[in-house]
Amino acid sequence: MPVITYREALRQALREEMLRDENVFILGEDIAYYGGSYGVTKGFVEEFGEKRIKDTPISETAIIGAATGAAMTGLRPVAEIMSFNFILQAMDQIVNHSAKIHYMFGGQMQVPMVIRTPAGWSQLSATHSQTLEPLFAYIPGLKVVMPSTPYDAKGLLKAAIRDNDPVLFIEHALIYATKGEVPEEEYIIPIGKSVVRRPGKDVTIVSFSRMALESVAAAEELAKEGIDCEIIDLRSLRPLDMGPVLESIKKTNRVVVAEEGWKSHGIGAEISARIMEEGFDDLDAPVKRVAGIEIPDPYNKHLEYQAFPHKADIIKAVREVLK
Amino acid sequence: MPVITYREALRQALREEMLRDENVFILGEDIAYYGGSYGVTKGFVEEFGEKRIKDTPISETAIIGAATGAAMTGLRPVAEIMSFNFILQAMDQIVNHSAKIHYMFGGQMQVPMVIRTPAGWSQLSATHSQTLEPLFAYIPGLKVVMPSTPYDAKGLLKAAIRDNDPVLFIEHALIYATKGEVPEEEYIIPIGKSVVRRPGKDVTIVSFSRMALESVAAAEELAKEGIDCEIIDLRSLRPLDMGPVLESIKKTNRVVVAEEGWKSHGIGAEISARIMEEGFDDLDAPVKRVAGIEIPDPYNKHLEYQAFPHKADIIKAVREVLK
Amino acid sequence: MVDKQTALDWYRQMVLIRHFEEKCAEGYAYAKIGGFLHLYIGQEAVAVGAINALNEDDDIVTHYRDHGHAIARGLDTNSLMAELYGKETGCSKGRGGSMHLADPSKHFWGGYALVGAHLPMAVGMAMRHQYVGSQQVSMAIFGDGSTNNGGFHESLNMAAVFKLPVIFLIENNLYSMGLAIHRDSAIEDLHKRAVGYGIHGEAVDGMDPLAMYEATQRAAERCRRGEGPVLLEAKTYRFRGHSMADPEYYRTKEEVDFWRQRDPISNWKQKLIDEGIATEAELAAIDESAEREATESARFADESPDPALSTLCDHLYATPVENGDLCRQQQAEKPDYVR
Amino acid sequence: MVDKQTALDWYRQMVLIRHFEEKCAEGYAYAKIGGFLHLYIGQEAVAVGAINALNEDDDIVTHYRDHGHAIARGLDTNSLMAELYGKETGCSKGRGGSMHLADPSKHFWGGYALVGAHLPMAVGMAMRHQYVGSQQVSMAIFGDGSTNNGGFHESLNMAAVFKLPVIFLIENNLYSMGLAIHRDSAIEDLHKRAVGYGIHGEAVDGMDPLAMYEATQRAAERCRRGEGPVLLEAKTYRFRGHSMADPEYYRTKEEVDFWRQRDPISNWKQKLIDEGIATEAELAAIDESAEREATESARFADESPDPALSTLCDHLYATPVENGDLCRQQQAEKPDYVR
Ligand SMILES: Cc1ncc(C[n+]2csc(CCOP(=O)(O)OP(=O)(O)O)c2C)c(N)n1
Ligand SMILES: Cc1ncc(C[n+]2csc(CCOP(=O)(O)OP(=O)(O)O)c2C)c(N)n1
Ligand SMILES: [Mg+2]
Ligand SMILES: [Mg+2]
Repeated sequence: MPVITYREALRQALREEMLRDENVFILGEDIAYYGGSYGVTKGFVEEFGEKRIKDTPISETAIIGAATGAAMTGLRPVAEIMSFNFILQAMDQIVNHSAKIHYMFGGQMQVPMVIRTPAGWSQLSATHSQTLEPLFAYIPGLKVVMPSTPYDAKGLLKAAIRDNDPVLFIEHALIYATKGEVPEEEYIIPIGKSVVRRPGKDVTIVSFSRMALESVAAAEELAKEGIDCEIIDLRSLRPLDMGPVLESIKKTNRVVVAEEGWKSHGIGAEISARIMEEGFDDLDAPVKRVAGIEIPDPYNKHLEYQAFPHKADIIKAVREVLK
Repeated sequence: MPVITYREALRQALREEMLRDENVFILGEDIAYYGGSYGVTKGFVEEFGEKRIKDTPISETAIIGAATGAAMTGLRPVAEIMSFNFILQAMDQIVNHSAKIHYMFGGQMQVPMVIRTPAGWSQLSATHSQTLEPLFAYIPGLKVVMPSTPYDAKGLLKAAIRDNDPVLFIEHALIYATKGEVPEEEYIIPIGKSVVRRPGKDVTIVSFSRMALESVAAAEELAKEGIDCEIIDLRSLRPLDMGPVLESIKKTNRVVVAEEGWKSHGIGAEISARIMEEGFDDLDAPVKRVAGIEIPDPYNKHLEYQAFPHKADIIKAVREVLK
Repeated sequence: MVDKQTALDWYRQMVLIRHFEEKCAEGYAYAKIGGFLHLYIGQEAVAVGAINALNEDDDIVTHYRDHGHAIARGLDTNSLMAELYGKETGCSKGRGGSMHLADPSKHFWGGYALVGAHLPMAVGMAMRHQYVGSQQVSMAIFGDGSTNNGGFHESLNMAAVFKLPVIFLIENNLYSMGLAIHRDSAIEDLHKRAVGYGIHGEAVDGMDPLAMYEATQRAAERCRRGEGPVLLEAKTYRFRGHSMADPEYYRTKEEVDFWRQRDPISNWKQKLIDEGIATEAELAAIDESAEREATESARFADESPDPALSTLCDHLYATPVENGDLCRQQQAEKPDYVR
Repeated sequence: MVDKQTALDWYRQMVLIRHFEEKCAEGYAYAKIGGFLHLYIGQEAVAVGAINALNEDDDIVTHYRDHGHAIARGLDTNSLMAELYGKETGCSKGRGGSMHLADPSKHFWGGYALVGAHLPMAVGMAMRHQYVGSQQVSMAIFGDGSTNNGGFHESLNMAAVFKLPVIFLIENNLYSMGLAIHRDSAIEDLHKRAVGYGIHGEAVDGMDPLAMYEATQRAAERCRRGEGPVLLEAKTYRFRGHSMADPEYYRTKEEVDFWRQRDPISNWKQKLIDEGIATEAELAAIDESAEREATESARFADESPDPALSTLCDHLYATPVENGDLCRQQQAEKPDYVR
């Protein structure tokens, strides 16, 4: 099977969907001739033209609102928000509009749109380094996915584009260059399905996005000491598929949840609360959360590195839940 | 002690602080001659003049941004956002600016501002009925309070106005007319302190805002069957004071968390996760969450009533955790 | 002047809106209608003139003060009143209420309740028209106060950059809730904001359906010719409060009376009579029939069933989700109680 | 023309900015500076002319392309370079980096990285000036692309409604990242957007410090007279890419060369010589000393200490919290590791 980068997997998904369905188009800031600030749409304007690859003004509200309107009337827009952090300027559009329209009008209209955006950090300072997925995972009417591998990125992006609801598709700047196997044949990964990333029997690690990769690295290191981790990659945050997590706990009885965002009110809180409700009797130890330290991201690289969680934090947490 | 409404308690707090400190001023939509859409600032413009009671255009971004700038340069603005739901248009200002400035510039500047806003619902439809506090409780740098009684409303609003950080002060439209004792002497309630609203020994109910009142009503009914509930009112959501909750559980060993917002990724998730981490051994049953059904709020009053949680939901949950 | 049939039809639409609104006020007083209710009384000529100038397949998105627009677009008054009553027979199945009337089959994409926030949708719809090479235009309708919101600016700029066929129609009724226009808008002739986007802007007498009709037609033609968006400003007035809760402390009776002299309905009526287009009797018959229709819509709404509680979770997702759609599960856990 | 001392001081400031920026590029190449780095080269006359026209206690808020503004406002280059290096001796203690330079004691309230988002802060600062009855003005500096963001519109309208003393200064460098102005702004003469707010708008030659100085002085006077905000548009050009990551595919070498002919520094130098205000030697000495200062700032930054890890949680809240400040607790739980 070909091995390609996460970025390339996204490019393939976008390109194949654009070739398949002429109603799919992309809009966003500097996505055409600049190729997108992380290069995901490089070369697209040359292939598809300005009609389907639309550079927009720096107007996040209008970008999302226009995508909503275009989606309602029959197109399938893929809006790129240049950095996850900028999405806050379009929050009202997403939460009060894209996510509400189908229900609020009694099912009369559909809003088949995708919002692609990169999370991530690396000395970008406090306002350019946030992992804001909990703000969206809270919102009924929205679907939220956050893949960690090239395979998932491609399959889920295709699913998102074909989905008839608004889907927030969160990428991660620090993993665009990571590689993985992606088949040449077409495939789709359904939204709302967690996956067992690595089977194991001693402890369950629940994670997603970059932290799922850190979890795999942690598991490899722990394996050397004879600790066998099962890793569940959530992939979708809304809807949230707890099935594989609850299955896993039956076997391991111990859980670490690893995410990059701030701990309080993060995704880990929901996972822990669900395990509390649905897997309490399976637990031999309390669920432990690995997450970011609760401060605005500092620019200095040493402070920043400490503020975010890494493989080592997962390893420490696993050892602790096994105590 | 005088018995006054929640609305009147807010009015007293605002008025007293304006009389105490000439740097305190209020800005917002239709807060002057209209008196605010829930009448909280009625008569203020007549007393304090247009300089200190500023009607603004419908520009939520500019309202919060201007408050931030005024706060940085020495004033103490109290910005009113007419409905909690409209705050989404100012999300970037709050999250990326008000909440970040103190840390991001290494402590050089302070942002002593308050954002007052009413949550609530009653046939206002999907975009005017949300309880969005989890979106803000997630944000380091921000303080978030959500009082349930006139006494707390007054004491916390005064604390918020005197605080040197941005404080989101969330009121609730459905409890403006509720009454309670408020002393004539000045008092302040520190931000970040939960309170035991009702002592009890059988089960702990953790709640805040309107649901804390529903919890009290539920407890009274349950008392008739001999079930003795201890109610913890969180009052502040960030910082979150888990002390009284963890204390209470040592005694009751059973917990219900009641909130009005959607269940997944709600405040209850964090409470449950914290209890998991810090009170696991005290639990005789899993923590149970009472929360809103995860849909956009429907206009029809019967559907809406079912979508939100009430006293009866708390009673049912208490009975279940006691099983 | 338009032909007789058109002139009478506009009259019919205007009086139908007026009667409908009065029925709404009644329904609100009897607590049949809940939440926020914003009446269109006084502004009828704007909707009727502007919307009749569009083709049936031109798209409309509007604000919460949307009854008049829905009626002018030809939505069935029964389904509208039923929506306000929160009934399953309502156009939005009782989920949306007064502020969220819609019928996509009539290219009426809904009323929205966040100020300024629906303008970008009209831009997106026009993007679609341009994309598929159609001659349709889209129209966003909103108030004067909304022009001070960031969404207004981003939408006009984006539409102008792409030369999209959008008509931005301001209903300048001189107030944004309790704020007189000079207290929240830096300029009062709002169509002049067009300069900032290099597009055509124009003020229109919003109390005259014919003026509205003609201006809108010209605007639509510009759009269809590919000349980009147009900003129309209808100068109008609302005779009632902002919403039912409004005590109207902020304006004088004299001011209201002044504008009532300019009532679009009585003036149009007078014009039709003066110009010999219709007789008093003809118009009275139309008026009566409109009143009957409004009354009937209230009866229909009242007798219609509420949505079944079992439908609470319907319409959440268009593409159903296999796992994790918690709504039904959560509903199943609700205690039994009567409200 | 200004007096000799002023003329030379402007020259000094412009060359200091230029040398500082070149040192930044070097620091970035050696990975001493991380994250985004946006150089001001080419635009020096805007900052120097505009900021020198203000009083010391007039407030400034600016965007992420903020080095030039900080230097023109007189912030110490050591503390600036140290900030870019992420050091404890940086003006923002290494927490902010290149995009977040600040020194409130100099009324320099910081660089901000969300497009359009700092404009409302300038409005709030002017609100404060009006509130306390001071003669201070506030100035917001931002790019052409930012004028298409909703925050721009809301800020100008609000400032105009309250007649606040704000100078909105557009640095129109013709590009917003890779987008040429006509591709994202509906009009190219952005000062004309003033019409929409009934305020004064004016274009200025942003390659000439004197023109900038005079226009800004006039604007400040208007503000101080209580006539409300002013929109200034400096026509300028950035000689380097948007940020260090920019391959600049979107513009031609010819275009860049054309603008380099208009280099604000060499033109100012020529003017001073031509008008007999300064000699080549005098200017060379200034240039050299500025270069030394820039070099010294890099040395200072390099030798300065990183913030101690133990300070990670400092500056989170200005009013400390008793319970629930989880930062220190979370930090204590971190594993020991070297990066
Ligand atoms: C973003 C947002 N802010 C505030 C409101 C509350 N609000 C509803 S209508 C209104 C006044 C709008 O005035 P205008 O646009 O002139 O329309 P009109 O009601 O006069 O038709 C306000 C402030 C809102 N719905 N949305
Ligand atoms: C809200 C928001 N959207 C997008 C960006 C990404 N971004 C940073 S700078 C920039 C271009 C800004 O251009 P302009 O305002 O002309 O300033 P210049 O960089 O030319 O000085 C963009 C799109 C951002 N920082 N904030
Ligand atoms: Mg109005
Ligand atoms: Mg620019």
